[in-house]
Amino acid sequence: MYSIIVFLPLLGALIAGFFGRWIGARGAGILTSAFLAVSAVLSIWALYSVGLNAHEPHMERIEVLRWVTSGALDVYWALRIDTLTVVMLVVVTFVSGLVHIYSIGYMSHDPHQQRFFSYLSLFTFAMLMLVTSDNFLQLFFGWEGVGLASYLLIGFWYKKPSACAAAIKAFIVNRVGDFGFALGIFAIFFVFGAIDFNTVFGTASEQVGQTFNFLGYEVDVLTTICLLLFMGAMGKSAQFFLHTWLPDAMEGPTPVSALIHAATMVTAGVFLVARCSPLFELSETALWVVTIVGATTAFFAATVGLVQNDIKRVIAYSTCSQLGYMFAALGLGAYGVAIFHLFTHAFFKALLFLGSGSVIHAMSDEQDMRKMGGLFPHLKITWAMMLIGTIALTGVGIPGLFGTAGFYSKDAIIEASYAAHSGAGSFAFWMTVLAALMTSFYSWRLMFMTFHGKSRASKEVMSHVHESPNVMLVPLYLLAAGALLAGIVFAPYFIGHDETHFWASSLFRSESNHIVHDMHEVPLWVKWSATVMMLVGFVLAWVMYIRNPALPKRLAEQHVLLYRFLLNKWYFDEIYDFLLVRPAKWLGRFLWKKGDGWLIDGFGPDGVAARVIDVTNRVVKLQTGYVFHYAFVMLIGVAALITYFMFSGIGGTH
Amino acid sequence: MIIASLFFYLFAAITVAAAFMVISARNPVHSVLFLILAFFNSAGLFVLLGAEFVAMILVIVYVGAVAVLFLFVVMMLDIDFSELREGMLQYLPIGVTIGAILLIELFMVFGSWVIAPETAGFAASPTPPIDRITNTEAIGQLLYTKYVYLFQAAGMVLLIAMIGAIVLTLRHKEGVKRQVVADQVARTPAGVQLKDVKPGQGL
Amino acid sequence: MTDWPILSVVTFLPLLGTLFIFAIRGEDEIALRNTRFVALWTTVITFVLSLLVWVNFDPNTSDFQFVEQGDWLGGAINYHMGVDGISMLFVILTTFLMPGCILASWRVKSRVKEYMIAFLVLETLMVGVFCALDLVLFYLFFEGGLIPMFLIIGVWGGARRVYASFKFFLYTLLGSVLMLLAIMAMYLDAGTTDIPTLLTHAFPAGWQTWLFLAFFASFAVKMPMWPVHTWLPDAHVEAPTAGSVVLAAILLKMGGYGFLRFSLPMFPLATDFFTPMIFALSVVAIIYTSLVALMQEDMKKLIAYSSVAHMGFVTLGIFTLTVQGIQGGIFQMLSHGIVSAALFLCVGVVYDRMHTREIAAYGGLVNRMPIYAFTFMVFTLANVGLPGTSGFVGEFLALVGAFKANTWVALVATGGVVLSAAYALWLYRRVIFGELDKDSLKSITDMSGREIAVLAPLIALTILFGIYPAPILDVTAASVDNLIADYKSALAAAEAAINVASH
Amino acid sequence: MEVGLSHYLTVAAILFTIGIFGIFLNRKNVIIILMSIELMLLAVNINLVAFSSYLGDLTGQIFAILVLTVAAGEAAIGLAIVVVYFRNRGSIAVEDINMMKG
Amino acid sequence: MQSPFHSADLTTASPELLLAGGAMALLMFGVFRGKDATGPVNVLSIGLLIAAGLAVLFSSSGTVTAFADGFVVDGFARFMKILTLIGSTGAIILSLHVMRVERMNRFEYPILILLATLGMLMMISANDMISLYMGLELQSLALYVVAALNRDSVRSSEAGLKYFVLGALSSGMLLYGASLVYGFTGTTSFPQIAAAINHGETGLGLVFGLVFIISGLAFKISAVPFHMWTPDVYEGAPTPVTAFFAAAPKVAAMAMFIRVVVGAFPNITADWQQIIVFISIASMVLGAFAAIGQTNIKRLMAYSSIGHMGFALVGLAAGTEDGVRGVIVYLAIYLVMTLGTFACILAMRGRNGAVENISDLAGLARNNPMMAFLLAMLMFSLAGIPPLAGFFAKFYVFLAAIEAGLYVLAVIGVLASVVGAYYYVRIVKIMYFDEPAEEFEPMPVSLKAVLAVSGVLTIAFFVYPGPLVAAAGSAASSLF
Repeated sequence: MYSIIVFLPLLGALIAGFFGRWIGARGAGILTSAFLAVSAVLSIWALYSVGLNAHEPHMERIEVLRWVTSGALDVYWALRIDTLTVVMLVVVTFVSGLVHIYSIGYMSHDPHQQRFFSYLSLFTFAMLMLVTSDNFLQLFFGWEGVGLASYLLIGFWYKKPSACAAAIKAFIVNRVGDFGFALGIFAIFFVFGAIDFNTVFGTASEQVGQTFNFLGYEVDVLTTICLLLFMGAMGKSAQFFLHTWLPDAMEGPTPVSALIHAATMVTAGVFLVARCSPLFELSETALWVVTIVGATTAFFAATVGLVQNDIKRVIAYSTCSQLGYMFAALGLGAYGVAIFHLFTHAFFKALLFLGSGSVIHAMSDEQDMRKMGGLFPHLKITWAMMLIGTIALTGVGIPGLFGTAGFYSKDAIIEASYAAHSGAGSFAFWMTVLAALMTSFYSWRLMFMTFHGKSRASKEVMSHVHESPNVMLVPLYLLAAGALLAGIVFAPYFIGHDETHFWASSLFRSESNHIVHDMHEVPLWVKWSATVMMLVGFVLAWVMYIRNPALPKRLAEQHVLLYRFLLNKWYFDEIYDFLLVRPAKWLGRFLWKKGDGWLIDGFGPDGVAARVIDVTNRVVKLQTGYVFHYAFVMLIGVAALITYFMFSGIGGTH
Repeated sequence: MIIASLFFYLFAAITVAAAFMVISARNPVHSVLFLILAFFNSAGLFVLLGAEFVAMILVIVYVGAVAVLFLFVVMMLDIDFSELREGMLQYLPIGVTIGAILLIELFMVFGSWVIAPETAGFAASPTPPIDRITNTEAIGQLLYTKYVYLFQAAGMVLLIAMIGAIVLTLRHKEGVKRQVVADQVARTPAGVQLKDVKPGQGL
Repeated sequence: MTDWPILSVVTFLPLLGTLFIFAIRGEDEIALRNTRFVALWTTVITFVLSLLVWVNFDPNTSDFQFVEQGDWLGGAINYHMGVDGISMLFVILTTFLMPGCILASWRVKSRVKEYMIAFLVLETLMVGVFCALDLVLFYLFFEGGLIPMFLIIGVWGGARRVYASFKFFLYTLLGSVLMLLAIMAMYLDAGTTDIPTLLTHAFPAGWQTWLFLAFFASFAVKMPMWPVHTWLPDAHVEAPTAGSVVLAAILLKMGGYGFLRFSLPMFPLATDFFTPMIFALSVVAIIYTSLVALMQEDMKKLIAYSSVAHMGFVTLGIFTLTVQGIQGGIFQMLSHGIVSAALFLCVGVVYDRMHTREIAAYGGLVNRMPIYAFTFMVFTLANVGLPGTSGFVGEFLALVGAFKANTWVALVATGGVVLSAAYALWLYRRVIFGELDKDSLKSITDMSGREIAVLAPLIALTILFGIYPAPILDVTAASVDNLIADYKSALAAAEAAINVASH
Repeated sequence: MEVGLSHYLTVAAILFTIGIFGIFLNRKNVIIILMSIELMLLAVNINLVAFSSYLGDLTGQIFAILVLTVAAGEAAIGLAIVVVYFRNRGSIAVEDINMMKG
Repeated sequence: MQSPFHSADLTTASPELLLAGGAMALLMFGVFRGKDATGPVNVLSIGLLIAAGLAVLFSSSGTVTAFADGFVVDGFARFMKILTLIGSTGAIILSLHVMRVERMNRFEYPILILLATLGMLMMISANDMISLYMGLELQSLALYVVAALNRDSVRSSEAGLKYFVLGALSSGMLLYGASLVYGFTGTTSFPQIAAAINHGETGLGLVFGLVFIISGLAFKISAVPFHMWTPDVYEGAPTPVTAFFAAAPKVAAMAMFIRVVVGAFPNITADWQQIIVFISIASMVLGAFAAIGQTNIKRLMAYSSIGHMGFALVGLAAGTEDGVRGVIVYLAIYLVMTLGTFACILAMRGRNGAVENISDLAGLARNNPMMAFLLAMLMFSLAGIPPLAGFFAKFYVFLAAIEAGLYVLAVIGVLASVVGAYYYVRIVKIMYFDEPAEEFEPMPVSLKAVLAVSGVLTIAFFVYPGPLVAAAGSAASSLF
């Protein structure tokens, strides 16, 4: 059954890819969506049987094929099924299935739909391989596989140079993360002699306090490994320093953004850390780093999100920020909380993306919010869906009673960070609280700029504005349902009283880790803080974009430096371009022209050849054609030999 | 012994001086004549060494044949000696230096010439006592027995010299009438026709 | 096991093909067609026969198999053929790629007969290199390959073919003559040039350094390792497509093979001594040539530089002297054999149409050539080392080995992976993606059936070995284990000797 | 002073050296070169006869005779070549003999 | 009193006698038949050379001496004589066509070759300084003449003149050296010289003698620095004569070289080894470098032969039996390659007669693929690329050098061979890569035959190299 879940999308991808010409665009869409639907249904059943309704801890391993066998290294293609896996299965297949369906409508005018569906399904397969992997290598396979699919989908509109550039950027920045991930795997094999989860996690505790030589330093084994792995997670989940690819990735079709850059792929980093909780849990340093990075990202991305004008980029930075929340939670040891946020976030963020896709679709592919406004009368359903997404994201709810999905998961993170009572925890707390304020602000700002106020679009565009077809709306409904209800339904299992039973052995917490317990015990003001922030954000947005639309501009003019700083995303792209890209290009050209051309060839083959010719010319000049010179040379030869023997003595046998 | 020594120095000095003149004379005819002088004096040295036969042969072969040949060619190649430029002597210093080095090294060796101690037992053709058999006779006895192979080889060398000289220099000029013995012998009266040639007209 | 001399047959069968081609008279179209088909069938039959070697190969032993022996030069220099786990797959790789090369050359117009003869002779020499179990015989094949390759580059090459062919020829010759001297020295020390015997012969420690260096000179040039790599881009750029394929896929592998067959087992002490140097060179090669590749404007040159970088992983893996490293090295060589061959074939596809290799002359090919775009994508990704393609397994294993040996080396080498993604994808983007706005490209046609037939098996293998590398790893396992065991014991013995001497 | 073997050898050495000098210092006339060669051979002959005499072995004299013979033949060939050359070139100046070089 | 020669001596020397008698008979024949004698004389000369070859093979066995030890026939002599005879035969065959079309077909040419060959055989069999000198002069005089054979050409006569002057100088040196050795040891016979040196001291005079002798010998094999005549003579002499020069005399001179140093001076090996190492290195390096600058193919072959002699000397420098074996193998292969190469050079005839520039070969691969192919193989072989025969030649000499511990020599040697490979490969490049130039006239059958045999031997040598190596081995062993 699990094999079907995983491989059905692959089959769909292959069929749509290779036989797309025969089954047609419509056929490809329907076929892949159907396959995904099957997978999704099976996944939900799996979640039920493994997580919700399991009587005892469930851990299953399904071997598929032998993979790399070399000496002690023995790796199989295998599926590892436990609660963490099935949660991810549900997220992936559910969102993916809906995105597939949505795309049938969204992409209906595109000439390359088969290819699109093939990529989507391929992505889903890779993501499923990632979440079901039984060892680090397969994880890495899925990891790079989703990277590939992301690359392909971002660059789907290959005629757009910006899309191609964004695709490459995404791949390469991810590679930088993977660089660390790969080193982490090497280190794991070096230390543990194996890279399958059972062995590694089973013997991890033996390595506590052990050191090994890394880059000439004696370092703590587990900390090193965790940090290296975390580097991979940072890349994939667009954390601070390695986040730059994510906003650019919005060049891809919007369903892709929903699926990959909001709901699934970018959360792979979170999954990785959660999966490796048996390792991270043993290294305080690593956890500390995770928290700091996560909290910083949450804050940083939110600041940038405040001023973006591209509708998708706003959501993208929001995603980035929310991922920071998840990492913050992971770093605090609240793995279940992080996964819960991942779970809920998948619904509302996908909803937001698909909703914005609906807007873009209606606006004839316009993404700039400054050219929108006043769409509410034309797109009422979309507006409703977006509204649900927004309240879910901002975490509308009343503490202790009920709320949207985001309310449960995000507030849990804020509470957990307070409950941690550590330096990193407080940092995370303040960062996340401030981020919550900003999240609320930019979310509402998006709503207001898009749907309310006066329309700033051209007449031409406005005349075409229309509500999306049902095939696009139905997925929105389903996601909206998830965004509203996922929190209240699943909170008990993920973070509530059934939590231990639910996660069973799939997440590991050391004896001293009581964070999930502690976070329910935080002071009331903490519980309210997020909600207050949410409200403040809403009010600010309302004032600036409904009440007094001229205010933002004035503010921006007053704080031009700050505004520029934020608008240009803290100048990360420029700095990277200056520090890495240009030097690399310069160095490449330098090594090519000077290194290879001047130094190696000049002093190597070409130089030697030139010297040989020089020598030749001299030697040839010796052959003057004059007999007396020839005789002279002979004489010199004899004289030299005789003189040699005269002075060297004779080496004969004595 | 004094006389022998004196003669040695006389012959040696003239030989060396003549040799030097051979290469330094401006006129090649003079060179040839100096060459002859050198040969004569070295023949004298040979006599001093008790090798009369070689001395005689040297005079006969060189003076009688080779030197004459040289003279002949020098004369035949009608060279305007005044046109021959003075030698380019820019290499002279280094040439002389190297030559001198060579010479000095040779002197150093000859000054203390050693002969391998075992030689005595090896002498392949010991010189017979002069009172029993003359030098010429002794050489003859060796040359035609033990060294007959070399003697014959020398003959071959001379044959090649002949062939070579002829091949290189003999020219069959077109239009030169030659005696063809076979044709003459084969001629029959039938084929002969007498023509009355009028004086001054030709054929 | 078979009782007929299968290796000799596989080795020399292509020569038989050349005789047939010699026998074809005339220059008309039919004669040319016949020539092509003779060449194709010869290579196909050779390939099929070579598969028998694989089928009958016993992977559980590290001994040489299919051994043949006969008198040759006298003394202890004999005709001795055989394969073990290390060499066998290279034989298959060679015979596998040759039909593709012939097919890829189908449209060669000038001097077809000579062309095919050159390739068939080259095949014999290449297979011979991997089968030879006598050093002199090995050298014969190793060096002999220069002749046909020189002609292939020079006669059928591009504009700067003369420079490239001479550079190739003299560079590699210079490397190998030193090896020849080393071979002689080994002969004098061991009294034989029989490889299996030499594998167990302990050369004096003082000699090993020099012998190692001499062999290194040859193999490093052949690999090619930085900084003696500069012949490769030139040779690749100028060579005709099939020539580049052979060069990249097989000739380069001779260097790595040589390290495995000779340097490691025969000179363990020197290997131990020189490993840091090789690591340094490999790492420099990976980073340096990747950076250089980034800036290339010529498609083939870019791939050539990337080959150098990939070979850096091979040397790195081999000299880690770990099971993973060596197996990774071997795997990487085989994989690179397939992938780089395919990349050059891909370049050849467009070159045949446009007669330029300049990257700037292309762009937006996907619009008219979807199949081509897909094919190129697969190999680009394999070149990048994406998991699931064969390129990944080798690289991964080599790096795993490297990490064991030296973390710095592993760190820097892994950094190369990032760069490889950069240059490969950028190439792909510039050639395939974008608008098709160049007039010259407007009428370009997608891959023909023949081209698909050449590349399809390569795609299949790239992916097959990516997800199921066992056929390769299993075959090499026994031999590699044995190699490492011998190496370790040789080192231990030497150490013991030193200890004894010092007491 | 007693005249010994070394005196003869010295004379021979001087002659030999003069012969060599004649070959490479002469720029004027090829025939002089041929004569220089004769001088060298003469030096050899003096050596041989002197050794022969001092060793009491006739072989040296036989050798000298053969050298003489060969020298005669050599002179003949040499002069023939000079004549041929002169016919072609109209000169026998040593400096002119350099059509081929490099 | 010495006993006169035995009649058995005549049998021992039967090849030489056959050649001498035959040459004189043909001379008579030619003189009486006049111009139209050339054809028959050519054919008969070839027959005579073959007969002499058979005589070499069957008239004696083991090591035999004759003429009061002045003449020796052993395995080494027989092998080298066969090689020399092959070289001479090949040279005559190569000359057939060209001499006819160049109107130089004089019957004296084959006769002079016969006499030169006679001299070579005598050199090879010489066991005494005097017989060595006589053989040498016999050969040299004939060579001087044939070099100038095209007497209407300035170049040819210049070649003859240069060859003569320098050759005479070199034989003067050789003689001077011989006289010194005679003076030191009191004998001219090689075995006795060896014996005389055996127990005693090595005087400086002896070493000087050795230097002079080796200088004279080195001239004959055109080893640096006694090589200066070679390019000019090769270029100036008529091409068939050049072919002859490059083949047989080199073999014979090398044989003589070997016999002198190994036969007469085995006890001062260390001394002559140093000299040979020096001239060997100098020859290899100069041959490699100077050839690169050439445009005339004959001149190129001259430098090539200088280089090759340097390589052959590497084997001799080892001073061991294996080294000599290496030299022998080298010479055999060199001979075959040279004949084949000159067959191609002689075939370079356009509409306006013979051409000699390397660039005239341009595009030969299109005009005459077979010739181009074989010439290319010969060039690769000369460069020493396996699996061609030239590789094995180098292999054995370097093997010996390494065995003798001459590492530096070996390394310089292989490096020189790489430099040298450049100019050989350049010829291939011109034939294969360049645009076709003027087409050559069709190759005459005689040249085709020589080229075919040479080409096949060169290419297929690796298949069955055993016999030659074994024969060379036994030849070498007869010297030690």
